[in-house]
Amino acid sequence: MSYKHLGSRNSGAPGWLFQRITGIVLIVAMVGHYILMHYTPTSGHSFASTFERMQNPLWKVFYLSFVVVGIYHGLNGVWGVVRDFKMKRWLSMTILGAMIILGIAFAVFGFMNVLVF
Amino acid sequence: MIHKHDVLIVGAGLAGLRAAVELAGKADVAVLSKVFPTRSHSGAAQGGIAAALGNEEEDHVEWHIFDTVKGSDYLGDQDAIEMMVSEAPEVIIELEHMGVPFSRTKEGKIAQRQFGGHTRPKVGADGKETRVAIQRACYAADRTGHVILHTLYEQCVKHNVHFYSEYYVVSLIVKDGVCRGLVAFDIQTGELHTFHAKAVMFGTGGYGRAWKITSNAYANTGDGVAIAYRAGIPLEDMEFVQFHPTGLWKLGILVTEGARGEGGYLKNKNGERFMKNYAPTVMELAPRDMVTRSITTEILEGRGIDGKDYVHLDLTHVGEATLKERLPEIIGFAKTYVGVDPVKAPIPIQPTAHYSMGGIPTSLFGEVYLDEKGTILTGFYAAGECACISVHGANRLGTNSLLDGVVHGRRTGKQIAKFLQTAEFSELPENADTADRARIDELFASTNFKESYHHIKDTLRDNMMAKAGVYRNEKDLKEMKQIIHELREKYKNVGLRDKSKNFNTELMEVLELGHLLEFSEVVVEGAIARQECRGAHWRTDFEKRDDTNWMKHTFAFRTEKGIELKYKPVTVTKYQPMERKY
Amino acid sequence: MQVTFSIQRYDSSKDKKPYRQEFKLDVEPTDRILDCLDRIKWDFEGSLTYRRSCSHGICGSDAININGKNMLACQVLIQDIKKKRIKIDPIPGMPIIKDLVVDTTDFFAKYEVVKPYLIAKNPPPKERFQSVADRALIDEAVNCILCGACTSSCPSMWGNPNYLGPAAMLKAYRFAFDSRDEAPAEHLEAIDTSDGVWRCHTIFNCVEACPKEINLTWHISQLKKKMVEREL
Amino acid sequence: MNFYQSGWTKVLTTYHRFAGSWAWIFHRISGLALTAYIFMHIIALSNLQKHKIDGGKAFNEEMALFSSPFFLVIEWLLFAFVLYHTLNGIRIVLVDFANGARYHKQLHYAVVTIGVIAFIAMGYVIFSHQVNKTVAMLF
Ligand SMILES: Cc1cc2nc3c(=O)[nH]c(=O)nc-3n(C[C@H](O)[C@H](O)[C@H](O)COP(=O)(O)OP(=O)(O)OC[C@H]3O[C@@H](n4cnc5c(N)ncnc54)[C@H](O)[C@@H]3O)c2cc1C
Ligand code: HEM
Ligand code: SF4
Ligand code: F3S
Ligand code: FES
Repeated sequence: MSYKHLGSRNSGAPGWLFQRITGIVLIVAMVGHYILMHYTPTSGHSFASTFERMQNPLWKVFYLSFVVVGIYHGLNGVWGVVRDFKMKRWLSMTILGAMIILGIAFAVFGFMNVLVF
Repeated sequence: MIHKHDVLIVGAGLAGLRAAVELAGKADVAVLSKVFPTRSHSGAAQGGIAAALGNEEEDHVEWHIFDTVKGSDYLGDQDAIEMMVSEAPEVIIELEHMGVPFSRTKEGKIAQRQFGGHTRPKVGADGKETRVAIQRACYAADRTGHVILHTLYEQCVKHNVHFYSEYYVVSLIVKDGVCRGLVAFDIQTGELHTFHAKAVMFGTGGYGRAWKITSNAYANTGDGVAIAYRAGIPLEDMEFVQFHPTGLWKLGILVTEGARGEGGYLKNKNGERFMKNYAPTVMELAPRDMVTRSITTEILEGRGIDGKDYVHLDLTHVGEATLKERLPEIIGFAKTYVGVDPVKAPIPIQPTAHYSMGGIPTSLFGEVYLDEKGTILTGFYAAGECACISVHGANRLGTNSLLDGVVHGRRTGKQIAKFLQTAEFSELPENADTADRARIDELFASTNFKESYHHIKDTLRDNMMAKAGVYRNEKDLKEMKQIIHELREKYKNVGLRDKSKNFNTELMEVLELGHLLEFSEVVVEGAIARQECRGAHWRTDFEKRDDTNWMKHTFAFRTEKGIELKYKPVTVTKYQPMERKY
Repeated sequence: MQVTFSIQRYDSSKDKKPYRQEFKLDVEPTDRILDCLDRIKWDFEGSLTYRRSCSHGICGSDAININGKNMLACQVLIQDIKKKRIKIDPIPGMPIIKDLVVDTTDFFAKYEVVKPYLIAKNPPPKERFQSVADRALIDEAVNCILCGACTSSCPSMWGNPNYLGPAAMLKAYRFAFDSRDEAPAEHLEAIDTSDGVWRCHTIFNCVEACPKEINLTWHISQLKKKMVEREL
Repeated sequence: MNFYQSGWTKVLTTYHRFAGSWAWIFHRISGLALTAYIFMHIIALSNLQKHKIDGGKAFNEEMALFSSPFFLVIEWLLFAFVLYHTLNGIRIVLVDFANGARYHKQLHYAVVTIGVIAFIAMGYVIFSHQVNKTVAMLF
C-alpha cells in the first residue's frame, strides 16, 4: 500500500544543509557586526565612520555576502515554515515564486546600499 | 455482508502470522484479529525461543526433546515433541532471515541463554551423570516475542496479506463435518459480517484471563477455545494451566524466567535461597510448575516476605551492566509498577496464571480432531496456544511456546496450502449468522442493566485463583463448579449500558465473559476428574503422579447433559516415564 | 485519596461535538490510570470507550493524552501525575472514533510507506552474522511498539497531517541502519520528501511522549545525516 | 463516518509544552522576526545611497533618531531575538551533527542561561554609552 499524500521526491537535503551552513556563517558575521555597531557606538552610527570603512574592499565583500547569506537563510527558513502547512501545490509554488522575487529584489537593493561607495 | 477468502486465519499472534506468511502469495488469505496485529499478546513474551542451535555451547536436538518430555511430566505426545524440536533450528534461522533482530554472541551468531528445565548431561566428579542448565533460549534482550511478532507482521505487510483488524469472531460455521467459514463483527462499526472460506485456522491464544493474578492480556479470554467448543469440537487437557513463578506482586505482570536464567535468586523472608530444598541441582532453574509450587509452599508456610503473599526475586548481585543490557524491560516494569530498582533491591513476586497447555486438539499438521479417536474436522485448523497437539503435556518449558507458535503456524500453513490444492468452497448454510445476530440484538435491546458483567467476571476470577489455582483439591473444585453454575445463571441477565454500535467495547467484554464461563467449567470438570498430581495440575488430596491410570489426555465434549469426559492415551516413543527430579 | 477525572467524550456515530464528563474516584497512589478507566467503565459509565490489552506497556493499545501529555494509560500511576484533577483526552491529531479511541488508519499507512521490512536476498544456510556493535545500532529502534504517542504529539504533524511522523522515521531507521539490510536506499528514498524527514524541526515532543524511552530525534538526526551524505 | 478532529491551533494551545517545544516556538518566531527585520534594515540603510547628493546628512539624521533611548530599548530587544536565534541555532546544529539529541534539555538550559547573561551584558554595553553621555551632559 502506498501513502496517498507522498510529497514531491526532490530531496530536502541540500536546503537543510545550507540552512545550517549559512546559519554558522551568520554567527561569525553577527558577532562582528555587533561588536562593530555597539561596542563603540559611533563606528556604525555615523556616516563618516561608515564611509571610511566602506573604502576597504574587504568590508564591501563582507557586507555583500552578509546580505546574500542573510536573505537566503531567512527566506529558506520561511520556506520551511510554509511547507509545514498542508496546502495546494499551486499555492505553495506561488509563495515560493514570490519569495524568490522578493529575495532577489532586496538583495539587489542591499547591494546598492553597499556598492554606492 | 459476506466476504469470501480461500483461507481465514483468526489471530495475529505468532501462530496466526507465521501461517499467514507461509500462505501469502499462494492463496487468498485474510487474517482477522480483535486487536491490531502487533498488539497481540505474543508481543509480551520476554525471555526467548528455544532451539538446539549450539551457538553458546554444545547442544543436541535429542537433549532438547528429552527436556521437553520430562518437563511435560510425561504427558506430552513424544512424536509431536520430536517433530517440533527437530524443526526448531531451521525455523529460528528462517526467522533471522526474515529480519528478527536477535541479540548476538561475540562472533555475531544468535545469542542464547539459560532457561528453566533446559539441561545438558554432565558427568560429575563421582562419575554419575547429572543434568545442568544449558544455554538454549535464543533471545533479543527481554523482548523476544515483541521482535518476532513485529517481524512477522512486517513480512505480512511485504506480502500484502489482507487484515481485518479489530474484528471480533463470534462463531464458526460448521455443517456436515465441514468448516465453511465464520461470523465476526467489526468492532469499529458493530456490523456483523459473514466470512466464507475453504479453510479456517485459529491462532487465538491462551485463556489466562480466567484467573485473578495473570500475566495474560485483557484480550486473552480464550475466545477461540470457547467458540470451537460451542461448535462441537472437544477440548483437550484444559485442566493444565501453568502458573509462572515470578509475576510482579499483585499485578501479575511477568518477570521473565530469563531473570533467573541470568542468575537471579529466589529468597524467602529469612533471606534463604529456598529452592535448594526443592530442586538442589538446578535450583531456581527448575521447571516452572516446581518453582511455582515451591514459592506457594513458602508463602503458605508463612515464609513470604513480612508474612505476606510474596517472595523476593533478587537480581542485585547480577550487576548493573548485565541487567541493563539483557533485562532492560524488567528494570522498567519493576521501577514503574512496584517502585523497585532491581539493580539495588529485590523484586516482590508471586506466581501468576500464565500459559494454557490445553486447548483445541490437533494433529501434527494442525488439523482439528473431532474426537479422541482422531476424526478430523475438514477445513478447520488450529495452532499456537489455543491448540493442543500436545507438546507441552502437563507443563510447558519456558521458551517452548513461542517455538510451538512458529513451528506449528508454519506447519499448519503448509498443510492448508496442500489442502487448498483440491478443496472447493462448500456451500454456506443459509442464515449462518442468525443466532449471533439474535444474541447481539438481544443484548442491545436489554432495557435494564440487571447484572453487572464485571462483577460476575471478578467473582469468577477470584474464585478460580483460590480454588483452581496452583494447588487444588476435590472440595474446592466442586465448590468452584457450583459457583460457575450460579454465575452462568446470572450471566443470562447481563445487559448493555452502551447502546451505540460504534466501537462498543462493552459488548465485547460481555461476549468475552461468556467465553470465560464456558471454558472455566471445562477446566474445573477436567481437574475434578484427574485424580493425580501431574505438572501444573497439583491435587493436595493426592500424593503423586499416577502413570498406570492417568497417562492419558482429557477430551471434554459439550453435550446436552453437560460436559462429557473421554480420554486418549499419550503417545510414547522413546522416553519411558520416570520420576521428575532436578 | 480522591481524584477527579475529566474525560473527553465523543461518539462519532451520534455526537456533533465532543464534551467533557467528570468522575470522582477513590484511588490508591499506585493505581494505574488504566485501572481507573476500568473502574469508571465498570461502575459508572458503561459506554466509556478506550483500547487496551497487555496492561503493562508492551502492546501499544492505550496511548492517551493525560493532562496535555501523550502517554500509555497502563504505564502511568496516579502518584506519577501529582495532581488531584486528571484531564484525559484522546491523543491529538488523529480522527476520533469514540471517546479515547482514535482512527489509526493513517498512522499505519505512513508506517507502510517506509517499506517496513528487511530487504535482503539469498540468505546463507545459517543465520546472517551481525556483530554486537551492529546490533547495538538498532537496539533502541526495535523497541517501538507502534503506539502512535510520538507521531500524535508532533507539532509538525498537527500543522501538516501529511508529515509521515517520527514513528515512521524510526521504522525507516530500523531497517536502513540494520547491517543485514541490502537496500537501505529504498527505505531512505521513502522519507526523503517534503512530507518526510525534512518536516522534523527537532521539537522533541516525540521523545517526551515515547513510553519506551526511545530518543526518536537522535534517530531522525542520523537519518538526516545519511540523506546529506547520499546527496553530496 | 462523521469524525471530529481537533484543529491544530487548539492542539497547539492545549498540548503540554516541554523545553523542546518552547525552544522551537521561540526559534521560529525569532527567525521570522529577523527575516522581516533584515528587509526593514536594508530599506532603512537606503539613505546611504543619497550620500553622493547630501554627504550623508539623511543617514546621520536617521542614525540620531535610532540613538534615542526609545530606539535603544528596541535595539536591545532586537538583540534578544538575534541572541536567542543564534544560540538555539547552535543548539540545533549540535543536535543535528553532534550527539546533541541525547542532551537536548541540558543544551536548552545552557542556551537560556548564556542568553540571559549575554542579554544583560549587552544591556550594559548599550546603555552605558547612553549613561556616560547623559552624565557627561549633566556635568
Ligand atoms: C507475559 C508473557 C511472557 C511470555 N514469555 C514467553 C517466552 O519468553 N517464551 C515463550 O516461548 N513463550 C512465552 N510466553 C508464551 C507465548 O507468548 C504465547 O504462548 C504465544 O505467544 C501465543 O501465541 P499465539 O499466536 O498462540 O497467540 P496470541 O499471540 O495470544 O494471539 C492471539 C490472537 O488471536 C486474536 N483473537 C483472539 N480471540 C479472537 C476473536 N474472538 N476474534 C478475533 N481475534 C481473536 C487476538 O487478537 C490475537 O491476535 C509468554 C506469555 C506471556 C503472557
Ligand atoms: C546568527 C546565526 C544564525 C544561526 C546559527 C541560525 C540557525 C538557524 C537554523 C539551524 C535554522 C533551522 C531550523 C530548523 O530547520 O528547524 C534556522 C532557521 C531560521 N532562521 Fe536562522 N540562524 C541564524 C541567523 C538568522 C538570521 C539573521 C535570520 C534572519 C534573516 C534567520 C532566520 C531564520 C528563519 C526565518 C528560520 C526558519 C525558522 C523555522 O524553521 O522555524 N536566522 N536558523
Ligand atoms: S516510537 Fe515510541 S511513541 Fe512512537 S510509536 Fe514507537 S513506542 Fe510509540
Ligand atoms: S516532535 Fe516532531 S518535529 Fe521532530 S523531533 Fe519529534 S518529530
Ligand atoms: S495496554 Fe498494552 S500498552 Fe497499555
